Amino acid sequence: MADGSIGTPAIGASVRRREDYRFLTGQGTYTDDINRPGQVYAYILRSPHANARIGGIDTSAAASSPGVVAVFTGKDLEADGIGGLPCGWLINSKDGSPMAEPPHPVLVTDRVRHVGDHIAVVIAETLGQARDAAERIDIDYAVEPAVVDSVAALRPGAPLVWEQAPGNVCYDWHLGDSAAVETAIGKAARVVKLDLVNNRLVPNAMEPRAAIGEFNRATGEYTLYTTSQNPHVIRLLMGAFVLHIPEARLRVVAPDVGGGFGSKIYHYAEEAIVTWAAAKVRRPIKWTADRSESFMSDAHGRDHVTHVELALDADAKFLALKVSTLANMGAYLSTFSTCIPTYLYGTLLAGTYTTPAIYVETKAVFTNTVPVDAYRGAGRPEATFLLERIVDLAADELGIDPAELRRRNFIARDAFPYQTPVALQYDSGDYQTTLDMAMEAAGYAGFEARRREAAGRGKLRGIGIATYIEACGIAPSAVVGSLGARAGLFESAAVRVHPTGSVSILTGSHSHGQGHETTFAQLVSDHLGIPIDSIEIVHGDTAKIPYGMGTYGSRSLAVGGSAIIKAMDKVIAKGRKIAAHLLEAAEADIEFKDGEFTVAGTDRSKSLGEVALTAYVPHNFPHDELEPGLDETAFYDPKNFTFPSGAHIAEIEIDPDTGHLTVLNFTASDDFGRIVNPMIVAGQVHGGLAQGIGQALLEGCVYDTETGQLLTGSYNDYAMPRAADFPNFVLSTHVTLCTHNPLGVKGCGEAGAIGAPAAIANAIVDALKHLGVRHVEMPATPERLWRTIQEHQTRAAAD
Amino acid sequence: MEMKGERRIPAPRQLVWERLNDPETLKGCIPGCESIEKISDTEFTAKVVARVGPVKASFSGKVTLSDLDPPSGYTISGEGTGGVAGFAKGSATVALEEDGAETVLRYGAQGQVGGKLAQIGSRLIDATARKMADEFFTRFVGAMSPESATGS
Amino acid sequence: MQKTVSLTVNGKPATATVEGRTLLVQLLRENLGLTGTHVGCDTSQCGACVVHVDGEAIKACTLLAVQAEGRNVLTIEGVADGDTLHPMQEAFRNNHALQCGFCTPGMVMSALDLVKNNPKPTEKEVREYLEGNLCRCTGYHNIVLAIIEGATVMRGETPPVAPHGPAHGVAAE
Amino acid sequence: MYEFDYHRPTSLDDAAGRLSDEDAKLVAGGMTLIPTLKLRLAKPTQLIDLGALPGLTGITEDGDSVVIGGMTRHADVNRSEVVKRVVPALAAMAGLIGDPAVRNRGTIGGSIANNDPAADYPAGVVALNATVRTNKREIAADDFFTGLFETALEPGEIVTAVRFPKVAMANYQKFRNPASRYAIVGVFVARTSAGVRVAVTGAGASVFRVPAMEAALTASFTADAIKDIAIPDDGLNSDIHASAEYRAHLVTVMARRAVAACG
Repeated sequence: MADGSIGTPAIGASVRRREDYRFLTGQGTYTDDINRPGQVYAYILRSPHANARIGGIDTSAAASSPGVVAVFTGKDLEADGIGGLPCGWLINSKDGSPMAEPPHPVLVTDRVRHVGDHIAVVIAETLGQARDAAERIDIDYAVEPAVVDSVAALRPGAPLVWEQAPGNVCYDWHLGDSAAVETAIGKAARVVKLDLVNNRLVPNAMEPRAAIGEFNRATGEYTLYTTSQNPHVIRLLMGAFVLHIPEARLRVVAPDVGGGFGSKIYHYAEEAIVTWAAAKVRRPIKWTADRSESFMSDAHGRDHVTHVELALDADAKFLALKVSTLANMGAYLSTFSTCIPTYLYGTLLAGTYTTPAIYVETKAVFTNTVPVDAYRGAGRPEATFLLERIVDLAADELGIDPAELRRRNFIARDAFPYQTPVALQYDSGDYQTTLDMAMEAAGYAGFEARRREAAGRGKLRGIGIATYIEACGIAPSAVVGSLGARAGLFESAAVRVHPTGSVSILTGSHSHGQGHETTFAQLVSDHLGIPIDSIEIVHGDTAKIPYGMGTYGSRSLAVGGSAIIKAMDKVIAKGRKIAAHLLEAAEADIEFKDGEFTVAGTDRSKSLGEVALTAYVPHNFPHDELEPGLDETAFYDPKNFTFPSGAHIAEIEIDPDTGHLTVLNFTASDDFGRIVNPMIVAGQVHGGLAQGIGQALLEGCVYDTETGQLLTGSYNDYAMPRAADFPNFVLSTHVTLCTHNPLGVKGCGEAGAIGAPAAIANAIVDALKHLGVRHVEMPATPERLWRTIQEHQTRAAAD
Repeated sequence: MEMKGERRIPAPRQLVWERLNDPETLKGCIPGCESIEKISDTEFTAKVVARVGPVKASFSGKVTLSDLDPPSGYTISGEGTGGVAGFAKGSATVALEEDGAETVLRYGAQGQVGGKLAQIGSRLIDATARKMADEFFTRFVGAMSPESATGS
Repeated sequence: MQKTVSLTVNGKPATATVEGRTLLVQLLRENLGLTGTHVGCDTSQCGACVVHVDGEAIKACTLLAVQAEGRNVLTIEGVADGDTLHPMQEAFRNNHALQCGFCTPGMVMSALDLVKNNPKPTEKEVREYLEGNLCRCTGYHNIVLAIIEGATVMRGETPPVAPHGPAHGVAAE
Repeated sequence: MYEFDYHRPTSLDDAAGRLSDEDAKLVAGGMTLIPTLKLRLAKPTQLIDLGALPGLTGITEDGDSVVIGGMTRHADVNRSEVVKRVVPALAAMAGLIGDPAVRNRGTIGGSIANNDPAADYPAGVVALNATVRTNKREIAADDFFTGLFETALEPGEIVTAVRFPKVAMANYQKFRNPASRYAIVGVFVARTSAGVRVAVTGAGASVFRVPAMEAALTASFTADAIKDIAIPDDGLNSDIHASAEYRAHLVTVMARRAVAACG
């Protein structure tokens, strides 16, 4: 191709994506695009009630409906000894007792616990027939009162979601030094307090979830095609814990996946249903969610209610932070749900600041709602939101510029490694510089003039800063294991050098929009000195990849990329041996650079291709010392998390007549460590910002508090961000290298969603603070803003 | 949601009360009611077809009369399931007050829906419930007009 | 009730036997195997299924297959000229206007519809025109840039260098 | 979707005749009906597609008015040079309905026959004092919209056209539902030879006029003339996006802005 790919600077270049051609021409292969011979269709019958006892399920009419192949209920699964869906993280309460861990059946038998709970599956020749038949299933429900919010669930007499969880409490966890925090608060010059809510969100990847189960009687092998961010994890969880199928007989394929944002990490009931049932009916079974099903069956995100207190001394230095949070778990414990409001949240509460004493307690609560789990940022947006809100509120109360208050409390750039009081050790960072960059780009100094100009037009203008830190590169197994993770979180890679020197990379990191086929190829091109065109990136298939933990928590490059580097180093090491043999030199004298193995100080060299060919055509190989082949596998387990950080600044304008808000400008200055493909990094930031701003202004999952009905169950009511809701984003990056991975990378996938909500919320309060407004909950809808303005104007008039 | 309303009926309270307990009258007043069967003096099964714009859902369920205080009022409740559309329930507390030869009917009604109707159509729940309650009592007043009161 | 529908898809005649309730998007995906047109919602809002019928953008999930009888349908599979991407597709690639790719076919089809009606759209006009197309990955920023660049090339003008610098491209697969 | 019989009649009489089956449904643009069918919230026996009926599309100037065929799409009204000249506010309003792909299918007849409480067209039809033509008669705008999703249309009656008189000044202001894009409140203000009309959609069960504002604007056609006229929130729509109180407030704000935009 004319624009040429050979010789381009591989790392740090905005290489256009290799995957785009297929997506742009309609040739991507998403799960629902796959059709297997003899395929039948599954429809899942779901509960319309939030809490009801099931007296009986009569499937006879459905079973005899036209086209129906089979109808299964929870009893059929029970009869086969099928277990429930596992939770991946054990949390212990303050008193040392383990969390309440109620069962999570694939199909319920005696009770439904949220609208959308799975009751039965109908399998038919066509989807239409399966739906028709499902309407003929007769269920005897005894409807009982439901509880949907965490505060109400803790009230005495609240409906009990699980007998195993008295008071609806899953766990009551804490972290930090309570005594030190209380002492600091006692002697503080000022203590700033705030109650806030982190709104429940529905992830809404544009591709609804889908799954195809297949069973081959001849080989005894199962195959599951699924919309997953981590096919190996699904194979492990579903094979070992649910269906009891040995890994060797279970292949899980996650082909092109249309976005995940966390929601496609978990093992879902539908995957188990189609895999198990495929063996029952001896036909491949396809299930594809409607969007309305996605709303009531994909794990939701956030849903925290928090009280926070920040203690400051007379110089406005932070002395202590105290946080108390209720985290809504929903009706069941999803795969990662329990660690999100604890270890991915409490540990982040130092933020970018030197706060010496921190105490956080989190009570996880069961309710009659869809399970809540990781959604883009997963715990870190919640931590950042409360921290950056309380810092802004403190600045307002103390009459200090919010940027100045942050500057006074930042961890200095020469203070690394920095041990926080909440378990983490930050390896590197430079918070003041990213803030300075953002302030410069946002025209922070000139803001007051713009505020006055807007006021002249009757508009309320505000500017808001949020700085953030996140823990990415999930996760160092040793660290998370000591914290209760039931699995390690390394990554694997295999580098297969083919006989003529082209390379296949088999990676356990799954790409569902992140552009691994391009970024990973850049790494390989750079490291092995070969053209990108001769590099193939293979992912998403347990039959091909050695192992994988998948893509989430901004871990692909930091962990998956590092595994590739490690495997390439093994290839190079072996290549040096082969080259030494070919060049009749000592191995120690062989250098590898730009794709050539060279005898040091000479012009004698062999290319990677020549070495590879020898490896595969080993006519005169010293077999005692060297095996044929050039194919190496490595597993990389990080020593620590990585700590991306940055500063985001939002400038907004509110129309006081309607409460309508316009985002005028959004600036993000981020430190992601080394950047491999700036174009892809910018894209990740854009997407994260849109989701963060969406949370702040538009998105909120609403349940009817009386009936437990999901009221935002479609795009009619769940406000998805649209193009016209945003300005062009202004981005910049500053690099401090990660000190413990070979690439120096930190991760960029979640940053936008972490910084943006607080930046927007701070801008809103800045626009309204002259009215006495201290806080506005998210989403800051027009009516909420209008009401806030009305109430404060009325109050001000009365004073 | 809660709705309140008031109607003046040109008929004596005793007659109004009797009609409020008469299945045939109720059938004529419940919007979309196709059939009503008496199980006891206070319980009926009913089939109701609800049409709201393009939506048409057939509900089967029961109507219950409770808190009977003849001839001053009662609570009328209905709940039904509409298959794939979900379910609906509603109730109205009705109070009758004599005013000369006429009767003043006051009601406080509430309604709930669940399932797909709630998930997809939450913006319309309120207006629809209001319309149904309004229609019920308007039809009831119509059924009590002098000609129909004596003629049925 | 089965009906036979005859239409033109991407310039070629096509015939399929469908039920009255079959949607155009189902005919395209299931009968014709054209899986580039996606279904992202069931309330006709996300725009992943946008195709052109007789030259105009419509949502293929909200048109019955039988209503497409005799019509001329263009899907994402018919946009490129053989192996050569259409300038709008090329602009999407050059500007990194797609990540997971799921909304992309609908975005491209809507973009082409916009340019047909408004050959020189402003940023604001592009953002407003995308009212019926949801993307969860890109934050729309690069999609907007891509559509402006695509429109520029389609007008026969030279676009400014993309913000990501000159294309360090790779050969089309 | 449930299965149904699909018909595409080529004469109005044939189409109307099929409506003797009370479970038959007309489909114009289908932008409301087809999503409803997909969700299985209706089960018509027959779908009668109006798409092949002759004479139902098109925009013609007729003396001092413009006549828009019932099957004319929002996109065509939005782009029509005739509408832009005779009733420019109507062309602008059509450009605010749904999204571009919806405007390429949705029709004026379908929209007003459906009478969604938050649809845009009913406000335009009422404020502009239009006349609805059917296969049987002409119906004045004020008589056409009768309640929540209800109109004066009788069984077997099909909207064939809507006639809009030329208007001196008019403007439509829409406050969108951020999710669905329907009007939370939409106010269409028109100053016609027959007087000032203010029609509100989105706020109530069906489009309604605001006589107090009309009177004030007749006396003085300025935004200030109505700034203190508040409409009662009793009976207005209330949902998770906007309370009745907020909607009532928005009616005044949008009306004021519409008047101001009339210039």
